[in-house]
Amino acid sequence: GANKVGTSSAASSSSATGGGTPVKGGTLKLASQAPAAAVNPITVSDAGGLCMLAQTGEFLTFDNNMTLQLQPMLATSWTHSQGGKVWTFKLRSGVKFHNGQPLTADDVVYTMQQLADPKNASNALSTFAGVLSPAGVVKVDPSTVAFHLEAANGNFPYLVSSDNYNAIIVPKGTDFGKWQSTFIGTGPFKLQSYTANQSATFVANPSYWGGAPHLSSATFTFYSSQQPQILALQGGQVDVIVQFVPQGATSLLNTSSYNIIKLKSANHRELSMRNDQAPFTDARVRQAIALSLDRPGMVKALLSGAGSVGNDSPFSPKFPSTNTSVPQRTQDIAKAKQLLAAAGHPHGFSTSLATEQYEEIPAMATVIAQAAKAIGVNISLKVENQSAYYGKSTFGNSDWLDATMSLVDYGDRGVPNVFLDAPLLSKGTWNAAHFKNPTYDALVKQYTAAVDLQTQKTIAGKIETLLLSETPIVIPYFIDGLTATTPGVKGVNPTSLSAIFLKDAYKSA
Amino acid sequence: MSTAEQPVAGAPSRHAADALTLCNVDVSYSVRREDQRVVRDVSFHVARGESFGLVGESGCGKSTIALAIVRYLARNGRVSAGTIEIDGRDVLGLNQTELRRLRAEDVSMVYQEPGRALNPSILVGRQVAEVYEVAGMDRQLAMGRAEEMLGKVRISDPKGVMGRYPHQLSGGMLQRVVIAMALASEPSLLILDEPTTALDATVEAEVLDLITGLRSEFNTSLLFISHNLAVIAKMCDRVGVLYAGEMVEEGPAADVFRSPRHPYTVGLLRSIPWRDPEGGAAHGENGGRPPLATIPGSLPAPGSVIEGCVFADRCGLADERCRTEAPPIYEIGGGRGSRCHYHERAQSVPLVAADAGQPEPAGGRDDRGGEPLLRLRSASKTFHMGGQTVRGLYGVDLDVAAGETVGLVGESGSGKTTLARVAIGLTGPDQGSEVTLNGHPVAPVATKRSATDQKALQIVFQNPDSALNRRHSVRRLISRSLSKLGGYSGDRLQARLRSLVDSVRLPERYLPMRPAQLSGGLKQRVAIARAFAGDPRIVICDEPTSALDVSVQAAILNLLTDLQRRENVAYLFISHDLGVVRYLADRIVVLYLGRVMELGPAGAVFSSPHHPYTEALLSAVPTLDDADRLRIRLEGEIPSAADPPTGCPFHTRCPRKIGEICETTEPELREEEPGHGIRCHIPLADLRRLQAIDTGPAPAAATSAPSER
Amino acid sequence: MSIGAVPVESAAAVSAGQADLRGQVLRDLVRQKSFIAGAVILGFWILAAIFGSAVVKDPSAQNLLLINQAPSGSHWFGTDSLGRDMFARVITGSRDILITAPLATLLGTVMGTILGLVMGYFRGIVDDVVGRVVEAFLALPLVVTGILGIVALGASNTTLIIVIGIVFTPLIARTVRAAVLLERELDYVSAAKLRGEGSLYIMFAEILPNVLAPIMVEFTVRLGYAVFTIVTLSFLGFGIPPPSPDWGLDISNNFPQVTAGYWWEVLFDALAVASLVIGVNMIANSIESALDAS
Amino acid sequence: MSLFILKRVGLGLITLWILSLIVFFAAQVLPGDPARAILGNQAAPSAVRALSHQLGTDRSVLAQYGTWIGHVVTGNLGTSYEYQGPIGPQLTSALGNSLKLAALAFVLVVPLGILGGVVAALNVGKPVDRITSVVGLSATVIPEVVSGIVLILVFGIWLNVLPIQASTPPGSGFGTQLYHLILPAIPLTLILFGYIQQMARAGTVEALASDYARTATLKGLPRGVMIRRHVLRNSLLPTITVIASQTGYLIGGLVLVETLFHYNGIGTLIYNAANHKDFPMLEAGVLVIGVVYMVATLIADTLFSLLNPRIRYRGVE
Ligand SMILES: Nc1ncnc2c1ncn2[C@@H]1O[C@H](COP(=O)(O)OP(=O)(O)OP(=O)(O)O)[C@@H](O)[C@H]1O
Ligand SMILES: Nc1ncnc2c1ncn2[C@@H]1O[C@H](COP(=O)(O)OP(=O)(O)OP(=O)(O)O)[C@@H](O)[C@H]1O
Ligand SMILES: [Mg+2]
Ligand SMILES: [Mg+2]
Repeated sequence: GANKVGTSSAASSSSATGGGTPVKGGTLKLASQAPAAAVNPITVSDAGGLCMLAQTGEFLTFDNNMTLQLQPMLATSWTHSQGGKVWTFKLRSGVKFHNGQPLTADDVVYTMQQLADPKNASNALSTFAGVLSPAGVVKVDPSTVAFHLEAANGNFPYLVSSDNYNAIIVPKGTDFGKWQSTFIGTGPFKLQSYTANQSATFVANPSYWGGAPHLSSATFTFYSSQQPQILALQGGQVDVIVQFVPQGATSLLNTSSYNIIKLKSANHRELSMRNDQAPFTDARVRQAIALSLDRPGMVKALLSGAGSVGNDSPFSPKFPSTNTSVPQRTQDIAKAKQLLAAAGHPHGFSTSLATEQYEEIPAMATVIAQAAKAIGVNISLKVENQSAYYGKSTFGNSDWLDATMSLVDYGDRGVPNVFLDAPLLSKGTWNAAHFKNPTYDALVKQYTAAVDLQTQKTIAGKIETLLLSETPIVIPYFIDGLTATTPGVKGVNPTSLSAIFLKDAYKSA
Repeated sequence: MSTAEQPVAGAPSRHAADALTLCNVDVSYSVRREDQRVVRDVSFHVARGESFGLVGESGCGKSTIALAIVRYLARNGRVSAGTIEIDGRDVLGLNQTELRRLRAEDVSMVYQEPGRALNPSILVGRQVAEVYEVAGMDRQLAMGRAEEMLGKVRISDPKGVMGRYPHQLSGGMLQRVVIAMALASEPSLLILDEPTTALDATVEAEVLDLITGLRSEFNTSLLFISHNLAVIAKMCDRVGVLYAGEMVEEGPAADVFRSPRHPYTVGLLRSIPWRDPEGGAAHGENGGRPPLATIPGSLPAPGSVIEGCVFADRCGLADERCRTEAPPIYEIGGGRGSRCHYHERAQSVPLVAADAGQPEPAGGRDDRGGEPLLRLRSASKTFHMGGQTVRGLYGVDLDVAAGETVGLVGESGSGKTTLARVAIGLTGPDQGSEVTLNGHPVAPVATKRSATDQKALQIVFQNPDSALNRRHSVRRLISRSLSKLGGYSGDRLQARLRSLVDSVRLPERYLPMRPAQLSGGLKQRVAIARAFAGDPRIVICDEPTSALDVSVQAAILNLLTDLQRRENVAYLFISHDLGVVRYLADRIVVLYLGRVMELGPAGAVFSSPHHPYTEALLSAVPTLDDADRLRIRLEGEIPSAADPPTGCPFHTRCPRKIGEICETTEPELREEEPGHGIRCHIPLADLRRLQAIDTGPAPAAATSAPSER
Repeated sequence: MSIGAVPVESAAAVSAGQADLRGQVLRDLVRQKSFIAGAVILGFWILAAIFGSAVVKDPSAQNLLLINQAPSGSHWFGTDSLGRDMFARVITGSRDILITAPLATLLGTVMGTILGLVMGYFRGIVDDVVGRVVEAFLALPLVVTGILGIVALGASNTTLIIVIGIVFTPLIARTVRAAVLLERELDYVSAAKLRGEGSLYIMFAEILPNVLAPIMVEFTVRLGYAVFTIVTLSFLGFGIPPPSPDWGLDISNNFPQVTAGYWWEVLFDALAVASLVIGVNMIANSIESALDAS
Repeated sequence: MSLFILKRVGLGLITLWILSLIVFFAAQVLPGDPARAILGNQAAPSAVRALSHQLGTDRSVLAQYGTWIGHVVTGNLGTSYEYQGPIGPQLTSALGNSLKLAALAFVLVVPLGILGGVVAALNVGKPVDRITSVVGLSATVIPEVVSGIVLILVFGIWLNVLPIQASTPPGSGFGTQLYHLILPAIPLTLILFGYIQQMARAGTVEALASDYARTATLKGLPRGVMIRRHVLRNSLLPTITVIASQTGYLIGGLVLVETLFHYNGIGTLIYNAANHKDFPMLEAGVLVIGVVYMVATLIADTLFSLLNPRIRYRGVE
């Protein structure tokens, strides 16, 4: 379904996606978050790094966030069998890597096996764990690859799409540690230069399978924070900010001098309450907390409006499977107080909330604390540096997972699977809420295996309802993915994950 | 002197011929927004070609007057009344340009620390030449003239000196440079503010000779400021005695010093320990020393308002009139004036020496002459400094017996302090040095010595400001020593404290005060009390009075002799002032470059035959009544201890050098008479003969002016 | 006929009387305009910290409907991105800093003094070794100390005190050492050795009282820098955790809003910081010159 | 002289070594590990383990330090854990940026500070003196955050005449870079101004009160000549030391200005390295600052003794 949720205004949407005659040549200057580490396809986990991967690398499928469609990329078509346990991808022919070598099934098998190998420090493991093991990647013929999954997965094509940003296809035998010196992929642009922490320049790949791009080159300047990117855009030093967050970007959001591409995203914050610790053992207490929040107010104040309210489940408006018929939870102080009283806390109680120093989260924490105060709950805050907060990210070694209340960030994903699993399954590795509910676990299993959208939607509705009544976690809002360009820039195709695809981009005169 | 007929009383008449005239000058400093008058109603004049001396104790306003004359008072100071004229020009009325011209042409000034008077980062030559450049000469020419001028101040290598920085020159050399600079403009008036106070006696003598010589050559009038009466007597035609900012007596120098007419002048003269250089021992061999006269009390605080005579509080003659009616300057003929109602009786002012008290019989504790209490054998100390080795002390043997006073003399840097610190264990000596106390060897470092040894040997330091912890009260300072050294505590400590402060004549009311609230003399008394807290057997006194004024010095010396008599303590008394040593010491040790040059009973050392170095030291000391004594002058600088001369260390400056041998072989310390040793190649008989003649070839630079013109 | 039976000089300072030196310093101090000005500023912030919350609105009260409001009659200094009253936040924002800054300075001063005394008094190998370490700490950038301390100990006022104490220690040690090097050459130290005093006594009872003046000056000067440092660390995200109103933290949080034109969200905090450091600094200078004068 | 320098260099090396130890052991208390920093906070434990092994961060701390110091003595700063590449280029570029900023600040502040100090000294006690001193001292204690923000507001936003970010696009010319560095340099200038001004003032006051200044005046030299030739020469010597000792501070303290004005300097580099527990990078950054600090002090001392005849021949500090 191509239901288009994407853009903030018709004007920006049309100008961004095209219309008008493309101008040939020219250099597009983009501001991007600096890659936080080496650009190694296997280990990249940050916005800057994944944006780099997407410049020269391509995926089997492309999750077009502008249109919310899953499109073919290196795979031209895909089919499933055994109820979603086996997925078979047909590869595009005539695709050449930047070193001239043609793309074959061997390359895909090599890439995917490396990504799925637990022996490697692969970031894709967070997606592939329990889904795909190296042995499951099988070459069918030189242009066909089959994936034998460990469990049925209806969303698998998304897992090898641009959503799984590590999954760019590289030539067989590539040493991932050294990839950063060549950036060899199959994409419309080739590496000209990459200087860590400074800049990267890519030039058009004339022998691109989809035809050469309009631009002759694209230069990314790296920034360590958002503010200078905004200044650079305002100062005319760059044409595009690949991605920015609303916090601190009021000056961009409040003017019409720039095109702002707003993409619905699953990027959200989760407030977990220890379901196994008093007073949050009682669902009414958890509901009371959730009811105390003024969600539209939060979206306005914390996100400058660039987001949508959440309904305490990870089903973001972005996902096609989201069941929008489930009623939205709204602020209700009276009801919250009533619930508290019923749960034996007529005068409220005191507790503490641990969270991280990241984007708007500290401010969000104070908003939550302030809201809780209105229902008599006194929350003391502990705001920590990220590495201190996450600790070892395992139970007993992490404030995030161990605190009575914790507030954490979840980046965007192509499908809700990870959000449904890790933080909420009884055995979930990030189950900061310590939520254990067999019904929920079963529903998630069904959802994951469902291959058709309608089934997915039905099950999603059940999950959403269950989460609303249990309220193990609170998800007050989803944050839009934001990209800013000067008015002359057309055809850029950003993703809510902070990648940007420039194949169709050009600068009009 | 031709100036004798100048009127002095009241406002001096203006004489066109006068180089300087001060008329009823008041100077005040504003301190914490209050005006403190530190110079009051001072009038005097300096005639052309005349040398006028200004003498007085520390703080009496000498420098203030000098600076007022050149209009260089501190920011908070101002001439609040009176007029000052140089060459008939009113200094106070000049505008900036005129003032600059006056300074450039008519008046120059030399002050105490030559090292600080020169810019440390500019070559000496440039600084001298600058004087000529100010006069409009071009640089080339100025440099030439500067070199010439340096020659005139008898710098042997003017060219070399021109190319040096001040820190590369010795104090004596620097003062010559400063004098050269001062005289380069051929000023009509030269102000010298304690020009030799910072110099060694030997160097001082030379510089004074030089000034005398140049003065006649340049026909400059001198205003010579000093606290040293003898120096003034030697240098000046007329003298003014300042007390608390007032000129109390004025007149021809010889007359004033011979028959002073103000009780203050009388008191000052009486407190000088040694006035007769050749007059043999000032005291009997075994008898007590006659106590020195002192002036009781101390200077009024600066700025205090005094109704009557400023000196009344301290004057033995003062009566009601003195306390209520300020005396005018009484003209007393012979060009003299005195600000004393009773100037005729001035010399009858009673002698105050109560410190000495009634001479107590020495008692049975007198065990002089026995086994030496303190014994140093081949004591050496080598300092290592920035890759250089400095021989501070070299093979010194020294004994101090119970109850005796051993005087240690020598020029600056000769190792006196080092010797003291080695003996007491503050400086660890070189390997092979031996320190024996009471017959047993002691550890080289004080902190490792036994409590008894620590008690037995104590020290009075030169500078009480440094020696007394300024944050501790007098009570704490003394009682801590009493408990640590004397082992006292509780009531016994309190009792002993009272008797101790009483014995150093320190009134108990000072006990709660901090050192900063005490005068120099009182501070030194506290230091002495502290040294005596543990009933020491030997007390080392390292120049204990050199920072004090003569009148205070006298009181301290009296106290020390008194204590010695009562406690039978031995002193190792260090001083560069031969007068003081002469007054106190039974035996004398003369140090030069860390070596003992001569050693023996005081009488023997002070009279010939003695070492040529001792001879030079003695003759360098100016005294009040030796105007025509022939002097031995030392040539050149004291060699650096880091690079001592070969052979006899003294040969580079020795006026009696006999030849090769002096340069190659270091002489032994020959014991020529029992207990009297001399380190010299010249046989004793020859020395005796040479020094008896006393008119021998005037060695080195004589007192006459240099011939060059 | 002897007058002046006790021939002793009277106390030198007659006009100053027996007046205590400390009294003089104090009098000099209050006579200085800059001291008065500094004291007024500091006093204001102390009062604001203690009583401010009783006078102004609740500094933590949010109003998500009234965010980023420019200064107006109801919100003199405007509101921040959560609709909190900036005036209330500025007035009460000195609370933590006024506790942490003096304590941190005190910690640094005590440690620095001990270290400086030991280095200066023993010299030689002790001085060399400790001196190298001190030098190394001096070369250590503030960020590093800050991040190491705060990340290791967790963000809290105690951590801030410890971190700043550590940063100040070598600086103060250096000053104290220099003063001690001068003092130890004075003869009263020799005199103490000669009566068998131990090193501890000499350092703390003899030398320490004499180097108190520079230590005191150093303390007041450092106090200003403690404020400086706390604000800096807060800005870098190592400061006091929210939600307590704190100037540095507010500046840090609201700084990104500046380009959007919400200047009031940082300007007043910045000016408050400036006034406090200047006030403390004026006091420090007055103390220094009063001590110099005596 | 050369012995003196040699000795100082030796001592400096020891200090640097101690510095490296401090950083190393202090860094051990940092939570998290490099692998997690690379893979993200929510990375799979197995991936973290694998990467740790690959990076060598799973070895004992002493082994890590050993490897690192082994490299350093051979002149190799090592490999960044985070960027898995050589540290050299990043360090050089960051240091270069910082030095540019510091240099501009110095160029602005040194003449201003000296002028301010000398003018104040020549008017001791007068309003000019009091005002410059109060201004200077206040400027010194105002945190860069505060002055920076005010500058940004006034010049960057209200007047909109100066850029408020220091970074320029790659390949910008000297003029552009300079233009962008003006605003960031001012807070640094303000902070240093007080130091230098006070030092120059104190030195000049002292020199003016000196006996040699009196000698010069009494020679009849015009005041201007006296001040130029006799006073300034001596009074500005101690100022040189202050200036140099502040270089160390400048380089180390830049992080704030860098953050405020978004500049990729050494401060930011260290900050990031510490945040990512990139120990070789952190060490390199800190050491490079240590080296700058020490070189600056050494230059100052050497200059001081070269200009000061009194100690030129002694060679002790
Ligand atoms: N700048 C000043 N401010 C206040 N008082 C001063 C100042 N200079 C000198 N005095 C005081 O004026 C008095 C006279 O000082 P002056 O230096 O003239 O004495 P002096 O006779 O030269 O002493 P000395 O022999 O110690 O050099 C002293 O009491 C001194 O303390
Ligand atoms: N701590 C030291 N380090 C290096 N050299 C020293 C030290 N103390 C003394 N000296 C040198 O030792 C020599 C003797 O010095 P000492 O202080 O004993 O002389 P002094 O006779 O007491 O002189 P003064 O009359 O000036 O007090 C001098 O050359 C001096 O420079
Ligand atoms: Mg004087
Ligand atoms: Mg001495």
